[in-house]
Amino acid sequence: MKIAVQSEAFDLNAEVAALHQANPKVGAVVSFLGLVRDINEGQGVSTLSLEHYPGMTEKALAQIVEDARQRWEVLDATVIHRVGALQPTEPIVLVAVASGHRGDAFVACEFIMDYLKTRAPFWKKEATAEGEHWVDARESDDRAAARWGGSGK
Amino acid sequence: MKIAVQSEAFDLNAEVAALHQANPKVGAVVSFLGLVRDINEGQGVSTLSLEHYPGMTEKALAQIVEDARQRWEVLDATVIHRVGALQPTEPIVLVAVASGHRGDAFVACEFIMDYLKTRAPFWKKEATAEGEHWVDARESDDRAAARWGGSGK
Amino acid sequence: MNVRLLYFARLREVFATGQETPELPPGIQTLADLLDWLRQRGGVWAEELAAGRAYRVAINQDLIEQDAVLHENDEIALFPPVTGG
Amino acid sequence: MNVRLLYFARLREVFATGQETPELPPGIQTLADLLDWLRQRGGVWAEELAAGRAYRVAINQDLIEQDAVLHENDEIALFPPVTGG
Repeated sequence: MKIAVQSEAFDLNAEVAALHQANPKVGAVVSFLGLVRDINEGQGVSTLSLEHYPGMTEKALAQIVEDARQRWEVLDATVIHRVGALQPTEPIVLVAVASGHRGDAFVACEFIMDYLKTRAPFWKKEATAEGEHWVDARESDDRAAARWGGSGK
Repeated sequence: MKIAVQSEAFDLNAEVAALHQANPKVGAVVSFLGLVRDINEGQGVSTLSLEHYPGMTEKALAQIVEDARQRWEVLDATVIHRVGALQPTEPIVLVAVASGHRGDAFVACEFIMDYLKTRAPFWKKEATAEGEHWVDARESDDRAAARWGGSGK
Repeated sequence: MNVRLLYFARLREVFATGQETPELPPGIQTLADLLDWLRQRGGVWAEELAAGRAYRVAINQDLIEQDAVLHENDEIALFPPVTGG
Repeated sequence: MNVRLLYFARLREVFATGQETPELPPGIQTLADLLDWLRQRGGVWAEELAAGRAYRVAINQDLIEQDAVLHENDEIALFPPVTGG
């Protein structure tokens, strides 16, 4: 299991290879890559700044991955979340799950993302030509997490 | 949309980057990587040979991707399936889906994989020290495809 | 009517051929007729295409789930359930 | 009792501080007591921590969903609903 919070970009090839190359029991790797969207629809370049709670972040992510392992066959998993300043089209987050079978890999990866969205202490601030603002949490993320049976808060 | 049937390996980084780098509306890319498992549990090295139906394969994959686009927000998608001889831990198939939101990317990627497993004309033959045999289709794959509402055959 | 028949994977091996382009007798109009005609060859043909055996049929590269009328120059493929991915 | 209070993101900005290490008055034993004590500061404290406002609490880096007894040297963090990923 690899959990990382970092400002640098990551190498998807290397991360996915690390999950399966040494383990011939891995039949499926499902990866989620989250990217900075240009939510201004071209009205000036926006920069996203990601703040986090050092220490708790890693602990929360490790707990989410452990929860996934309790529910499904997870042979290995990697979660990397970037912090600091990010531009549109840049990767923010990678969640990759290796399993023997695709069903487990898909569901565990989506579960980890849904919980990360509602339980991992990261906050986004957007800067545009008009100024800065903190991004609001979305009800849809609470609903996505709640369907797994947890509180999702 | 990119559909490819090839014997060569593919570059996950390049394929995923092609789905999102030029389009700032993409907020999520979900990728499925299918790998050759060592189903002999170490009892001699096995080689997998993949046969396909040239022409129909590409047509079937394109139709599956089109079906996914009709159901969910799919901004772009790539399906690459390898044929020929493959060793354990080698990638067989990549399905990657780009969307604005993660829910659509996850569900469309899984849908494409489930349909590929039951509708795209590929066949696996396994060679071990004991000889060769065609891999049997699995009931679980039919059930996985059937839950999307199609026949899955 | 002339059609092109293709066989893949295990069926290709068992039938010992990957394709043929038979001229079908006049009475053969549908896929069901064609399958009956192939079964009448006996041996592995009767065995592999027997009722209840798992095989798939594509006509002009589309999977076919029920009977269909055949047309001149159709490409008809018979193969085992697929196992890719 | 001495505790460490941390504030993140919008709350850090509104409270104009990222952390403090107050000595709590003797009557403050639970998280609910602590939040009341903070609200009594008035202004942005009363406003942001009012009933019905959306904020989250972590004690010693675990999210807390209900009241809890506090202990010496606890690390208590207040922050807005998270927006990572």
